[in-house]
Amino acid sequence: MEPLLVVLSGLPMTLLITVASFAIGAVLGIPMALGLRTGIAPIRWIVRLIVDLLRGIPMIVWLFLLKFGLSTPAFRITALEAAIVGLGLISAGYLADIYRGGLQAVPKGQYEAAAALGIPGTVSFFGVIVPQAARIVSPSIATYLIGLLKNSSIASTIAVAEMVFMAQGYARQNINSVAGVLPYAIAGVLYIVLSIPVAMLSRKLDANLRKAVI
Amino acid sequence: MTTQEPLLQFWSEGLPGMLHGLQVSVTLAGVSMIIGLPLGLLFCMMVMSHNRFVSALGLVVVEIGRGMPALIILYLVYFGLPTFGVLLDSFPSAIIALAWNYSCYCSEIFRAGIQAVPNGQNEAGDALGLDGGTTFLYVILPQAFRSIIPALLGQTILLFQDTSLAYTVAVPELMKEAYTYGSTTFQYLRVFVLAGLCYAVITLPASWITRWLERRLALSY
Amino acid sequence: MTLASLVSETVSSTEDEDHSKYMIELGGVVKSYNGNTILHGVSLRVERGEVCSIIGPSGAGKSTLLRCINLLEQPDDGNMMIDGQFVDFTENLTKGDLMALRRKCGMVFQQFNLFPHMSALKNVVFPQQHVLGRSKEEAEERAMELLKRVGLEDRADHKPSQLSGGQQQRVAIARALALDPAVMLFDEPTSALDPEVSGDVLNVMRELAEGGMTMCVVTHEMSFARDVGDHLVVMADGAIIDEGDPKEIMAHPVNERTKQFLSAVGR
Amino acid sequence: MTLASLVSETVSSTEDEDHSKYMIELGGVVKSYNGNTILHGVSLRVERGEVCSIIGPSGAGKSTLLRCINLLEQPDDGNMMIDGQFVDFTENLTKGDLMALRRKCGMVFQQFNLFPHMSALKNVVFPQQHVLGRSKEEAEERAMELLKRVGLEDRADHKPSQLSGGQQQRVAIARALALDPAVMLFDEPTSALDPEVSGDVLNVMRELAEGGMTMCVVTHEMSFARDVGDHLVVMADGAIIDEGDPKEIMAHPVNERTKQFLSAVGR
Amino acid sequence: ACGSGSSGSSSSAKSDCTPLVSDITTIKSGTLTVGVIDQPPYSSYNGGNPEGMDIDFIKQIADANCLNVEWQQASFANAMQAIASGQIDTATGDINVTEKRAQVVDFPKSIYLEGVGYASKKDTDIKTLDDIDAKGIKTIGIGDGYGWLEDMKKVFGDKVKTYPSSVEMKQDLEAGRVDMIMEAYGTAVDEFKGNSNIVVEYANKNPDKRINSLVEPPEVSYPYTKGNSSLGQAFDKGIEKIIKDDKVKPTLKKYGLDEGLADIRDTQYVVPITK
Ligand SMILES: Nc1ncnc2c1ncn2[C@@H]1O[C@H](COP(=O)(O)OP(=O)(O)OP(=O)(O)O)[C@@H](O)[C@H]1O
Ligand SMILES: Nc1ncnc2c1ncn2[C@@H]1O[C@H](COP(=O)(O)OP(=O)(O)OP(=O)(O)O)[C@@H](O)[C@H]1O
Ligand SMILES: [Mg+2]
Ligand SMILES: [Mg+2]
Repeated sequence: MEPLLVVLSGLPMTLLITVASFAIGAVLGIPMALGLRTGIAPIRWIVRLIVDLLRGIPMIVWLFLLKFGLSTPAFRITALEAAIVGLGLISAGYLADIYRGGLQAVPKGQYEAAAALGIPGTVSFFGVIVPQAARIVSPSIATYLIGLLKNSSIASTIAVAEMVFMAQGYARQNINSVAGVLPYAIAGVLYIVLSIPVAMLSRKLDANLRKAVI
Repeated sequence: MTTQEPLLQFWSEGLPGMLHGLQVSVTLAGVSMIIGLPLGLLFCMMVMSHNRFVSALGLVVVEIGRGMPALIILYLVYFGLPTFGVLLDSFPSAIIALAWNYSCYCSEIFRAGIQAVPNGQNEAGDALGLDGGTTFLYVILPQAFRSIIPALLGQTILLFQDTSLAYTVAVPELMKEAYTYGSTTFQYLRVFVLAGLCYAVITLPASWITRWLERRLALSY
Repeated sequence: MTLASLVSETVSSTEDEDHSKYMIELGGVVKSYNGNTILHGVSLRVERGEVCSIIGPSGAGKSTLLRCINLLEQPDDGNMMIDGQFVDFTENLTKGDLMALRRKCGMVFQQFNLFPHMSALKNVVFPQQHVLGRSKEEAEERAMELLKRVGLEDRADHKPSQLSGGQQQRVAIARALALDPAVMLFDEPTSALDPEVSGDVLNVMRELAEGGMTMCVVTHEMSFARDVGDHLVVMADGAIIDEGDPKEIMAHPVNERTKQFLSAVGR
Repeated sequence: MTLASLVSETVSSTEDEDHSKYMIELGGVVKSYNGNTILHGVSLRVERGEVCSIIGPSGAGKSTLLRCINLLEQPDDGNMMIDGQFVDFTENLTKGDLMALRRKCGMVFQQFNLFPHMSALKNVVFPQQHVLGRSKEEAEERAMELLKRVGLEDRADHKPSQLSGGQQQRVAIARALALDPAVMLFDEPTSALDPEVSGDVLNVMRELAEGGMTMCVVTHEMSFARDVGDHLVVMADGAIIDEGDPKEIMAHPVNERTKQFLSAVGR
Repeated sequence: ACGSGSSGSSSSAKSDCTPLVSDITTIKSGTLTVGVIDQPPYSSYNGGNPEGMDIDFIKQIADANCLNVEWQQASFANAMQAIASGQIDTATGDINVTEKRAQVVDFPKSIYLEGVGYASKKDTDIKTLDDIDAKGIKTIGIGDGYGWLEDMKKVFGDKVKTYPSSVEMKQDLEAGRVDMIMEAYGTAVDEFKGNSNIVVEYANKNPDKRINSLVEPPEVSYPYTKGNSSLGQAFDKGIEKIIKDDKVKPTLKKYGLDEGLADIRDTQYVVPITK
């Protein structure tokens, strides 16, 4: 019972990191996705490089970089902030690519139909293309959210008191006994349990949206 | 009082150690991949098996492997197994954890790739009187590889990045070397920027190749 | 000698003629894609109230010609007079001009291209609101009127995915009509449909023609071209190779390639 | 009274007849998908050397019937005699029986279903090697002979993606023929094709019919059914509603629904 | 990161008290903000009631300068950064004076020497570096950031395994993944207090020329923000007073450490950058 309670005490922090960094990524991903699709080549290349760097450098490196590397008298960053900002930026990179794929997956005929009807560019983008792209990408976004939930565990390495950190603290006091393993197993099961509702939602969206679009 | 060294000089002092770490990271990823790929194919075949018990077993193994964070799996192997009398060193522990995690993702990639081949191909094989195995081996699998290969490459890039987690169990890989260098110099910003670049040197070209391959394979036939 | 060769190369040079008779006049339209010339200077006149059918083998450039007329593609050379408005394709169009020109044409695609996330009614209402600035009530009234005309007033609330192909295409026609175009362009409107449901779409088009709408129809439906069309255009390899009265050309094709094409499609 | 009602419900009960006359005899074939009955006890006889055209509205069960004949679907009830071999669908088939039965039928799909990663030649060679155990040389010789017959000997090295739809369908026909089937099944072989290229495929099928091949063809091509077919079957709602001589049925349809369908497809 | 604490101000908080140095600049006026690294017995945060040898010394230095003390939990990795960037005034926890660190922060006078300890299983019982080869040791655990790490790596190469925290290192010694560890002597004594299976040996007793930290043990002090000379003076004067009052040895003894660690050199020994 005790190890379960200890691990659960980290749950709010796990959820906070996941939700907050997802929110950052979801918003920041939009301009980046537009950057990835712009006709202005230099901007596209730069955004591409940024996205690739965000995705290509391990999460733990980003977190250490933010936590230990970025501190000036004017700019102080706590472990929690570093975790949220770091995971948020990385999410933005991944989500930007997901958004871009969605915009690309809207059939060309939709762009053409809107143009042929003479619907102005912004109206057709937000009224016609984006709603369809949103439906196309929502399963991928749900999958990414599940991944993000699991990745929030890496925040334990910079001492954010989320589930794995709590599990670690308890396990260290009970080395060489079952109580030294149990918290990890409990945390692992909790991650699986937590991802089930999102996965179910995603599957439902997937089935429904496939019906709605095309 | 001494002043800060120029950046490039600072980096060049730390670089040999970091490159050594990078070598360990690459080895770790490589070995995990060599173990994980066939294991993933095995899991995939279990999951897709018509035998319900085998399929359920495969599903449990894969869903646990994908459902838990890699870090947890690593801790379970490193700190957990000794409780049950299995004492593994850092490196093999990291390999077991990473390879299992990787193989579960690969299993799903294989499955998705196979299912993406239009059903008409299976039907054509059936209608021609080809037996199931022949159709799978010569008709379905070659087509499935078209979508599987880029996805596998992408997953392998993630595997390479996940080797940084082995830092927590004291495997002397790149992240560990960076941290060590950081704790002797206390210039974390410079150190982790260099570490990030070391990772990027591998992951950036790899992801470019993946994208290129994806486009090329999509165009082929 | 075909009619095509009688049409002068540019619209503007024939100043003595009465242009108001024509809804569309194309002069020497050239279109290339990365160095491949797809249209080799096509000239064509479509009278007001006329139904012009365009036929020809795959890759002839029929779709491209249609897309040039409503400027989904910008031709590389040539000019066009459409409903009294002149365009020189060698000059850059302002966005306003482009919009004004496009508004003259209603386009119906082979793949319908309805907006899948909007109901049938919304598909017809949405463009009216944003292109013509109509109020919601006004747009809905007009939409229902048109859906009734295409026989789908009871399907107004359905999403495209809940409609059959034939029904979707009829909604697409209503959507285009709602913007009160001067001319309707159809690009193989029935070739994605099963033959039994094609009939409904062709009937709607027939009624439209009888109502006096000017129409350009790329089609493989020879019976439609013959029975409804006033004017038949045969294209091959990016040029008009034959042109004239549909019944006459189909009954007694003179041009060798026209003959060949007509026998290939089996009529 | 239609012919269908004259055919007895099971093949085996009519022991006095000469079965060798028939290539296919279906008796009371029933097929359901999750509780929905798609075929309601269909009985049908196809004579050796006969071309049997199957028409009917979408969803009638035409494809399902064809797929039951070559056992891509296992019917829930009924029986079948095909080329002298009897199957009772209520019994479980051994894998060997299944293979033997399938080998009697060559199947051509609407979507061609060529193997995209193999050249045209390889598509025709590969099944011969694995189904009939032919040597590579033997299989290639036969393949080239067939590709020649469908007019594609110069396309042998092309991948399917480098061929037009009509060419792909002809390769698919060659691939099926290469296994020396007793009967060829076609499921709307031209409806994914442009009308001009349909002609080539239909010509190949016509030659095949003239050569004496037994064929079952689900089609929307009324002219093919009329001119080439010996036997017309009209299906609706999972049953045969009309059957007989194609020319007669098309010229003077008696059955109300047949009439309706024929007028809908416009002929 | 250079320059004095920007938000600092000078004052003396305790009214009837004469500071050794007046007008000391600190982050928070009249208060010394100290980062406490968990490194018993040198210092441990202990939920806001810090204890340890360094804590005792810091309290004496603050008292002598009429300063209040505010404690903050800190880790080795971010303490230096926090001082350099003026977030805290100083930090405790067996912090060695090294040339590399001196690039980022300043150090006052040293106060005691750091001892090195070997910890190993009882049946191995490492007493000197020569035992490592003699007893067939395969892996030596050393924590990141210790002064002897680089020398040990040079001598023993891949036998050396580094750890980001001493908790894992201790765990691995007990589990048997490493054969011995080289830890700050005091820490090792503290860590294995109740463990009869592990023996801890004071390494500086048998200095080995190959490892500089054994010959010239690093000196310990309290880093402060670069250029904050008033605070530096306050530290210097405070440390001088502690030494003069002969308080170092008793404190070392109180925490179970060797009294010899009080013998700092005349001029501060700064661990040089290893080339
Ligand atoms: N966006 C494009 N880029 C390059 N080539 C194109 C493009 N659009 C069309 N083409 C080429 O232009 C030629 C004419 O195409 P078009 O679609 O106008 O023919 P079509 O007569 O409509 O044929 P179909 O009956 O198959 O629709 C074709 O060879 C086609 O490959
Ligand atoms: N695998 C399946 N699962 C469930 N229902 C099916 C399946 N295959 C076919 N059906 C249903 O069976 C009915 C008959 O289908 P079938 O494809 O045989 O019709 P068809 O006559 O070939 O029509 P079409 O002309 O559109 O090809 C349809 O209502 C279809 O939805
Ligand atoms: Mg076209
Ligand atoms: Mg069908």
